[in-house]
Amino acid sequence: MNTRYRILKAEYLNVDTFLLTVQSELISKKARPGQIVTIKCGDEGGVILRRPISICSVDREKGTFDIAIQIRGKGTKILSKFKAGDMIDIMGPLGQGFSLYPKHKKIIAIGGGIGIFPLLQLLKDHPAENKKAILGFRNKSCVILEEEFRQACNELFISTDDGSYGDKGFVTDTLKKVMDKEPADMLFFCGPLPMMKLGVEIAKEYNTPCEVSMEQRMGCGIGACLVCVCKTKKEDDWEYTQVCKMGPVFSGDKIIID
Amino acid sequence: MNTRYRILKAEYLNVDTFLLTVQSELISKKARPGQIVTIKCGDEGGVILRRPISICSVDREKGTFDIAIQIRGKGTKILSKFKAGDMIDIMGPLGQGFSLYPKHKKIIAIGGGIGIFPLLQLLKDHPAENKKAILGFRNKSCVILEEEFRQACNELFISTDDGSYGDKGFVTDTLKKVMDKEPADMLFFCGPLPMMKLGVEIAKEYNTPCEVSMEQRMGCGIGACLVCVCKTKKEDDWEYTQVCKMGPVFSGDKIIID
Amino acid sequence: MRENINLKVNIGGLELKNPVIAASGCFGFGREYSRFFDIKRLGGIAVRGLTLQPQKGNPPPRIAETPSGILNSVGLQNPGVHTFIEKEIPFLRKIDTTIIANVSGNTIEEYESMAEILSNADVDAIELNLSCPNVQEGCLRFGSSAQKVESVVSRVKNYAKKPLLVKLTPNVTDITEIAKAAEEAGADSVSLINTILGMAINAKTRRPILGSITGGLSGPAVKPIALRMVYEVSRAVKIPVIGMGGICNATDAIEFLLAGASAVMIGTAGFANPMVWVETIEGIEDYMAENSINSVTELIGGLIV
Amino acid sequence: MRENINLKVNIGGLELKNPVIAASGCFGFGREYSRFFDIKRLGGIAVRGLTLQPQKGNPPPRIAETPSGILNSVGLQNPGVHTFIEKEIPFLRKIDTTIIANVSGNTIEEYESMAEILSNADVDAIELNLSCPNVQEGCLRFGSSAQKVESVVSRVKNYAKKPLLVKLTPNVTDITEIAKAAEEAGADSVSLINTILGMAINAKTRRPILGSITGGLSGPAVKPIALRMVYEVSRAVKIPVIGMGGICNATDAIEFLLAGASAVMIGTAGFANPMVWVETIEGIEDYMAENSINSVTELIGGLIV
Ligand SMILES: Cc1cc2nc3c(=O)[nH]c(=O)nc-3n(C[C@H](O)[C@H](O)[C@H](O)COP(=O)(O)OP(=O)(O)OC[C@H]3O[C@@H](n4cnc5c(N)ncnc54)[C@H](O)[C@@H]3O)c2cc1C
Ligand SMILES: Cc1cc2nc3c(=O)[nH]c(=O)nc-3n(C[C@H](O)[C@H](O)[C@H](O)COP(=O)(O)OP(=O)(O)OC[C@H]3O[C@@H](n4cnc5c(N)ncnc54)[C@H](O)[C@@H]3O)c2cc1C
Ligand SMILES: Cc1cc2nc3c(=O)[nH]c(=O)nc-3n(C[C@H](O)[C@H](O)[C@H](O)COP(=O)(O)O)c2cc1C
Ligand SMILES: Cc1cc2nc3c(=O)[nH]c(=O)nc-3n(C[C@H](O)[C@H](O)[C@H](O)COP(=O)(O)O)c2cc1C
Ligand code: FES
Ligand code: FES
Repeated sequence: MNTRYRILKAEYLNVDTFLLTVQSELISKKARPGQIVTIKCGDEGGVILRRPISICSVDREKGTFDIAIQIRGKGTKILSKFKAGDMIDIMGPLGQGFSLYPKHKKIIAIGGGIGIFPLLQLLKDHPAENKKAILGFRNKSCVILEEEFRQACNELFISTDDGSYGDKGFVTDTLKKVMDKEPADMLFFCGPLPMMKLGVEIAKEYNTPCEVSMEQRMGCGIGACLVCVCKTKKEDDWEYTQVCKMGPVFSGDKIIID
Repeated sequence: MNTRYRILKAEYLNVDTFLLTVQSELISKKARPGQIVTIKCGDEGGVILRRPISICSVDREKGTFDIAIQIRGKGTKILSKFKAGDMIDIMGPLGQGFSLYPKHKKIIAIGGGIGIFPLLQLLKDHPAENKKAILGFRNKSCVILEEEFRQACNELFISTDDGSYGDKGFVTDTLKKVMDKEPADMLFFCGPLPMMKLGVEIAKEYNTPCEVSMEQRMGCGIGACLVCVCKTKKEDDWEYTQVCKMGPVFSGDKIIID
Repeated sequence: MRENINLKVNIGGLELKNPVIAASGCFGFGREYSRFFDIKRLGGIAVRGLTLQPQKGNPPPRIAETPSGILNSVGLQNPGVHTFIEKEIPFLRKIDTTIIANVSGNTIEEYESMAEILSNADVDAIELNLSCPNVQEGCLRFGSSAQKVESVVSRVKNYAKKPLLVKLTPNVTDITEIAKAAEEAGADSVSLINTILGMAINAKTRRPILGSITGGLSGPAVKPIALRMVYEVSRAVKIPVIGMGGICNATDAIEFLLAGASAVMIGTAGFANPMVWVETIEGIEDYMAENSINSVTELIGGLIV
Repeated sequence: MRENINLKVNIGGLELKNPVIAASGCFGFGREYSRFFDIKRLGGIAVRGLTLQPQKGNPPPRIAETPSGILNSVGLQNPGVHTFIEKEIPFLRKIDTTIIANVSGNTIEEYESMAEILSNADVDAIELNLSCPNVQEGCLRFGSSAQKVESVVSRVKNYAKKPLLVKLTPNVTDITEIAKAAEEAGADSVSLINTILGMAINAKTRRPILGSITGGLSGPAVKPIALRMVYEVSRAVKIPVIGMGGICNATDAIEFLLAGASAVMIGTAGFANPMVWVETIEGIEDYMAENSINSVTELIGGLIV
């Protein structure tokens, strides 16, 4: 099994987030929006776990895909040093992506921070007629991929926590306003847990189905080790389910965020 | 305390040995032949010990020094990836170098493998009138720095284990022949332990003083932790002495190689 | 596979085609990794830790990365031994490799039941996990005193009609005592080490990283400890020893064989490199070829001291 | 040093100007590192392990590198307690920091003698090493049973007229029992962890890397284990705990404080970075400033669970 691919482009989107374009026929062809890859950080041995990263967009013709990574800790720091031309060790595509049902005509993708990344290809691929995106960032300097999102949807709303760009406030506030004006028939959430928890509640309020993309620390990344679990409903009980294999995308009906 | 220096040049001497030219006023001015530096291999954390490496030559005017490193294991592999322009973390100069006494008029420096490196600056700096070098290598493709050594001494003998270049056989054989022809009044050895053990015996036979440069796995590199010891004589007993601080160069009279 | 190179080992009556086994808990029931490589290459598979009843496991996060290691606190999430037999054995049995059922109990009776149930099921061996640090009750407590090990093993032995491996915890003062107790009680082999109890803290949030505060350390960080324990135990008992803890490649595996292990298990390293098991088998072959060794058994305990 | 930030800690009667101490065996008697930084910045120095008589130590190699760690087998090479007093104290006393004499004995009587001798010498505290794994006889054996710890400590206590630290070995089934025994016997504080017994093998030569086959593991690899033990012990005893094991920077040190340590020791990390002690002190100050913490004592045991 080959997991080594060439990086074609490496560029910073802002001070701590960079984008890698990677050549892979296989991954670009097979990847569905919302699926992830896991990336090895180095060979020196100190950092042993792969990092889970969402597939941000794919170019199926060129056989390439993009991932956007924010530097958080040791592993992403090492990844930030990769340059165009380097080989990188990537496994994927893994997990379950978003549902792209033709019956959904009006969708809204709601993302916060690094949660915006998987939404880009979702918007590109989704067959709906009316696609809106609501993206939240900490402040103006964190706003990235705006143009790409604008092109991928019919209407783009941006908000920042401090109001330095777009609306001031949370994406969930914007969501309510947008839904009040023109209800969607499917919502997609990806971002911090409190945002997604609120999102699922709002979806319920508006009686609209939704999907959320969960985050969890991972080991194997393929479903074997059971370290990456989240709570999901199971008949009248609940169980722990692997985010890497059965997710990261879960139906709002199924997930338990507590 | 600053330990970060810039690499000015990085080049391979042969397939597994490379030379780094490093800018450091301090180290190049203070370094005495036979002294060492210790080099940090990386920041990922898997490889935590510094690697002891001999100072191979110094340019006191330009404020630079050279080290030659053979790739052996993890650490030297990491070091081999450094390029000109990179910063490298080096502590030194450390330890005791060779004795450069004006009373010694005829010297021979005998080195094998990576043991040849500290002998280059020794030959350059030693005040003797007649300086010979006997260098041993595995085979022809291992022969490196020949021109530099030739320039630093009056006469250079090279031998290879398989006879593919220079004489066939061990440097100690060559040494005996050279001593028989024209005895030296000081011998300097650096190389594999069996070679140095034999060297010390030969020096004794010829009633000639000698110094040897010892190798040992190191921790702190400055004398504090006592992990890098070798046996030395102490009155009518012996003791373990730090190679990093009291060596790596020891008098043939003092060292016990068993 | 090279000709003239014999990788077969016998672990207390259990024949393995090669000495490389997937460690329990890291390989699920084999399904997932079978997408990545031909898992019949393996000497054996120790399946995810089983309990008599299904278990939900511990709250997440269940993993933390530490220098050259990981902490996990899965807490034995599993569908229970019955569902395993019904749903997983049929898949596993299609694969030509040795199946080792890893079991944990809260009481000696539970261990006995599982041994009996599995003796009548289609598995090749039973590995008693007396050592999982991730559950409050039960197995860590059994594994940390020679006396308790002796009593669990000897009672289980009455029901186990398959080779019985006893997995030892490293969280003890003297692991050789525990190993000797297992041997005396009738264990066919011992496997070691399970994970070492550890903890990780996030200094920013001032909270433990793991949902259950502490977890079990595995991966390269523990290798020197595991190697020492395998060395000690293999000199203290006559039954075969299966070594594990931080093995990442053939060189590591060979070190364990030299220290006295008759086979090795690999877990954590598979997370970074799903090909690690196959590469290890091939690397051992290469080493044997280079050193003119015909049978891997020649390496076992071959350390020159 | 920043204003308004109080780094002082009290370790069972021993006042330290800050909680960062150089760990025993890694810092010699201070002379070497004093060339690299102003060692009076340190909260304290635990000197190289002393014995009653001079000791030659173990045969080399005495160090092996392991993933994120090292094994050492120095074997207590030291000039003996008398030479220490005569030759090293005069140098150390010129430095304005706390001096902790680390001592190991082969018999209880030796521990008693050294405690008496050092109580009359110019050191600030005595650290009983009951836990060094690198000598055949003696201290590991004392440290691995609660009963023996109790008896050594209570007898030494009769002679020790300075704060008495008891250093614990991690090579035990339950470190809290040992810590409680030390507390009951009169220890003023406990320090942990000493190194974990391990081993390294060279697969090529088929020989152990260390001259004495096994050695003690330290460095980042052991941090999760050390952190867990500090957490457990600090909840089990009332006397202060000094934490160590793999600390490489201020974040690591803060994790130990949060887990319950009142001070920390740093050893191995100094090999890679001789500025580690100073950088850790400064980093703790920065963290306190960022989090509006005035006294470092507010961090001790501050883990939110
Ligand atoms: C399904 C999924 C999709 C993701 N997609 C993206 C993406 O497209 N772009 C992006 O920048 N980030 C993404 N992340 C988050 C990313 O995985 C973490 O930021 C990253 O693992 C942090 O690694 P580190 O080495 O920088 O941090 P460290 O703190 O050094 O990591 C230590 C360990 O914790 C894990 N960890 C730390 N934070 C997280 C986290 N938030 N989620 C999961 N594991 C974590 C690491 O993987 C590693 O195992 C995603 C996470 C998940 C679970
Ligand atoms: C005084 C002295 C001077 C040296 N000068 C040079 C030189 O100029 N050029 C050069 O190429 N090499 C030199 N060496 C040898 C060099 O230090 C080792 O080859 C190097 O440390 C191997 O590191 P590694 O990571 O490649 O090997 P690994 O096997 O991965 O190293 C593991 C550990 O063992 C230690 N180690 C392994 N081999 C040796 C060895 N032969 N000596 C000491 N420690 C060792 C490493 O430092 C490390 O701590 C010198 C050694 C000493 C002691
Ligand atoms: C995520 C995870 C789950 C584990 N679950 C079990 C288990 O259920 N039963 C068991 O005996 N050991 C279990 N272990 C321990 C491993 O089988 C093995 O003993 C240990 O991880 C050391 O080997 P390694 O370093 O190769 O992973 C688990 C380890 C990990 C990392
Ligand atoms: C080379 C070396 C020598 C040591 N010598 C002693 C000693 O003499 N006495 C002692 O109590 N601990 C000794 N230790 C243990 C350390 O003091 C410390 O407990 C251990 O290394 C863990 O901390 P660290 O990871 O920061 O090094 C030694 C450790 C090393 C690495
Ligand atoms: S990471 Fe192993 S099951 Fe998800
Ligand atoms: S390496 Fe520490 S004394 Fe030499």
